Amino acid sequence: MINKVVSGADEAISDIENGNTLMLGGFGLCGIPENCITALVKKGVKDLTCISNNAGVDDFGIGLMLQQRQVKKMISSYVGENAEFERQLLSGELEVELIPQGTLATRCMASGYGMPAIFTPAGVGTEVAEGKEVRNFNGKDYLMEYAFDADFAIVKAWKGDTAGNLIFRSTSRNFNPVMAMAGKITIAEVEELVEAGELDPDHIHTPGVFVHRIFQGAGYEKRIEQRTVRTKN
Amino acid sequence: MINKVVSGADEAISDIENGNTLMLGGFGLCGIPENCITALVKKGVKDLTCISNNAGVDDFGIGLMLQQRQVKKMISSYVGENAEFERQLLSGELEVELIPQGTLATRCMASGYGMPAIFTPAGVGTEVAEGKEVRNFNGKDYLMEYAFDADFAIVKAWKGDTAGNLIFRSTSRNFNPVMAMAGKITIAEVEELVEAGELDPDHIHTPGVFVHRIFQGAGYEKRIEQRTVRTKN
Amino acid sequence: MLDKDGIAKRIAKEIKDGFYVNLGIGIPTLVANYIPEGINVVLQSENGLLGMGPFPFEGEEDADLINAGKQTITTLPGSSIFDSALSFGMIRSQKIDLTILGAMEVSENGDIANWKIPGKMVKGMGGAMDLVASAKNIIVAMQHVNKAGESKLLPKCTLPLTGVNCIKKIVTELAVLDVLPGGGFQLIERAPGVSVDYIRQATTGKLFAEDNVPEMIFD
Amino acid sequence: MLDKDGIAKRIAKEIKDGFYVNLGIGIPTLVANYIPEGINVVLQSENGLLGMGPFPFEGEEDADLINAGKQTITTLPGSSIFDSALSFGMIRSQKIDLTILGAMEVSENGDIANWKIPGKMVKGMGGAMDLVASAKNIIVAMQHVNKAGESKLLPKCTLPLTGVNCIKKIVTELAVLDVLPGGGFQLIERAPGVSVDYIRQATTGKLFAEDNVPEMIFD
Repeated sequence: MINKVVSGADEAISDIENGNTLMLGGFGLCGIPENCITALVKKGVKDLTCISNNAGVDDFGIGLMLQQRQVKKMISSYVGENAEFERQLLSGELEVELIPQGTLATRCMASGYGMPAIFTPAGVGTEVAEGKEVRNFNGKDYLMEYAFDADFAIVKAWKGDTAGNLIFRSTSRNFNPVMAMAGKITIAEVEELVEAGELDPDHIHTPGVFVHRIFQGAGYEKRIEQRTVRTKN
Repeated sequence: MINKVVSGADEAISDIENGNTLMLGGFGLCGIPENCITALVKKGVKDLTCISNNAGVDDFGIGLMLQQRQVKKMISSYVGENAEFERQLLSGELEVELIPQGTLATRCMASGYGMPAIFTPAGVGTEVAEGKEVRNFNGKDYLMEYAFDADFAIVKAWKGDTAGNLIFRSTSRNFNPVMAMAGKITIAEVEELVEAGELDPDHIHTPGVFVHRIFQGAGYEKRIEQRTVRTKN
Repeated sequence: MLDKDGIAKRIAKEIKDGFYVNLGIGIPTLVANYIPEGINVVLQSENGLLGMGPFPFEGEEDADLINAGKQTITTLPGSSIFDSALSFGMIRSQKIDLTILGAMEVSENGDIANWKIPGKMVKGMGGAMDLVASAKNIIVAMQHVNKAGESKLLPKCTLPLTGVNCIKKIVTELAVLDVLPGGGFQLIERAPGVSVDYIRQATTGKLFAEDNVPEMIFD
Repeated sequence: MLDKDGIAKRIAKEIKDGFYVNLGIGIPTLVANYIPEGINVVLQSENGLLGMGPFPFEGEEDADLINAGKQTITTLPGSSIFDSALSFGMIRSQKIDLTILGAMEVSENGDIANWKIPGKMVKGMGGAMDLVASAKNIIVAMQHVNKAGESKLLPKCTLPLTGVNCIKKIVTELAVLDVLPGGGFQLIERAPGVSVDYIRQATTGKLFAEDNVPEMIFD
């Protein structure tokens, strides 16, 4: 089996350069590649285009990269939880492209499936449709949306093996598997890295062929954005 | 949770009518819905259009339906293992539409994903492209292929629960998950049916929302088409 | 006049046994609390879950298990987890029977605006555009008028649209209204103690009302 | 002149460490037996498996575990299973480094015909059209001439095509040939004891040969 293991986040992201386009997995702060984000901040790489459903919060997730002015453009579906983001956007330092969440996910998937474009009804008749090809199938209008083209996809999984196979846990799966399929280079950080053969082939969410580099991350904070609970009575 | 359990194959297929279009999961004889095929033969429903990667062998799988002249048209990628099939085809009793295997799978997937059409390079410049829209993306030609529209999808899984969630085993997965997503009505037969809550939500291959009827099948033969072995020395 | 829970309670009556339902943020989330006994419903959360349960007990929160509002939640027996593409795949292929979401404006022909106010910081549409473009049955839960006292049921939306010709039903603190296929709002029920005239004054879009519009009944 | 195993053995030398490889039915399947020691390769089977291993020991066959030729097989440590759509997804997005398959005809410009003979029962193209349309690197394993003694390396295919402009390399019992980007077959190596003239006679398409075409070397 082909071994994809690298020493850690610094090595994994070492060839990411100024101006690259990155996909970053996660939904809110759930399932984000914490170790790689820390390494990107340390490396100080700039002018990045980041494709990620959200932009983190002020002091966590992609928010840490925004603090360092490393992001030129965000491509997201929702960016509401971040004051620094708002400041940079209003001052013109940051560009943002808002995309319907399903369109975002499906444009990632299209890339992984080698499909140059897909059709979705999301955004028909709205400003999202401006400049896009509209096509009618069976009486319903659809927008043609293109597959993403990202230099790197950076994802976080629960378990992985040395062959690059990934298993995600609960709703931290979210965008991670579709982005893992879509990077020219895909980097996966995992909470637990095991030897090839230890994962059940039937349980693997992302086959290793899509993953180029893998390492076991450390010190996961896994911060909760909205702690909602009920009380036992 | 919504309960999808029916008593068995006869009830599951009871409303399939002459002239319906059926998707049938499986690759060769691997992962085919044996119980439903038996029930379809018993019911004697005719003039079916069957979307299935293969057409079974003379005395098993879809071959049993061919014997009874129940199939009007096969939509498949490879139909080479069946002498009765050949006889009916040459005599004009049976219509066949051959489709590249990846196109077949992706047209099923497109249906499940609510995408009316997809683009694939498979078949460009060949007779498969005849009458189809060709479109160039980034210097490469693609065919536009439409999502399938099937009245029923009939799949076989290893385990399932009362909520319709499915788990497949090894390469008997094949076309089953993509077809399960694509039927107007999806029928799943499983080797083992368990209560909702017994399957790990992270291990489910087909979420129950796609499955309308489920039952535990009986007497699986699971015939091997090409028994290839090596000897210990 | 209903409070938020009243609106949620009235909407819950629209949910039928066997429905898969997607609930938006705000009032729609409250609907889960009022689903009638004996009605089996599966809640979808578009970040990748079918079978969403209530909030966890204190101390049992799991950072890996959240809903589309980023709240910690639980799963119910029979739940399943999937990625974002499959989640919107099942939305697009209309496997979700009912979508309930909030709105800033709804027009006579079923257009909805709920994501952007010109001049204000835009947070994004999230999954709302996908949901309204695909769902076969959409109910809007909202206040009848905005904070400035202006009707949110309009001849034409003034805000940037989220989707067109998609809203079928609206439940507000004043009324239940259907959007007519040919355009216009059909008054179906009045909130307890609210008159047709009152509703008419609060509705800028074309309102159709029969002679005896019943009051809502809560069990 | 090589036998089938010789062709497979020669093709195996084209496989590099870290390659994901799809092997077609027939001679390509034999290639797996000759992958050099120390070369890590993952075999894909398009019915939904990465990490295909050898045939099972007698009595250990599993009806649920087959390859694209419907043969019982095994998995190796690190293997993964997926559905048919994802399998062709990874093929289409060029994650598979090398595809090796048989052919009835190959033309000077890299067209391939391998699925249909007019007048004969057509069995279908299976996954061949997807593979040749997407793979970044395709090697054809075939006999240089057909049973009637006619060349299978042609100016233009006479049989219905499987794919166009896609074949990069051909290995036959006589030779290794590259398909030139501008058209034509470049003779790269001769099988042991086979002359350039012999190869030229067996090749109807345009053949380019340098002065000293080397013989194949097997370790």
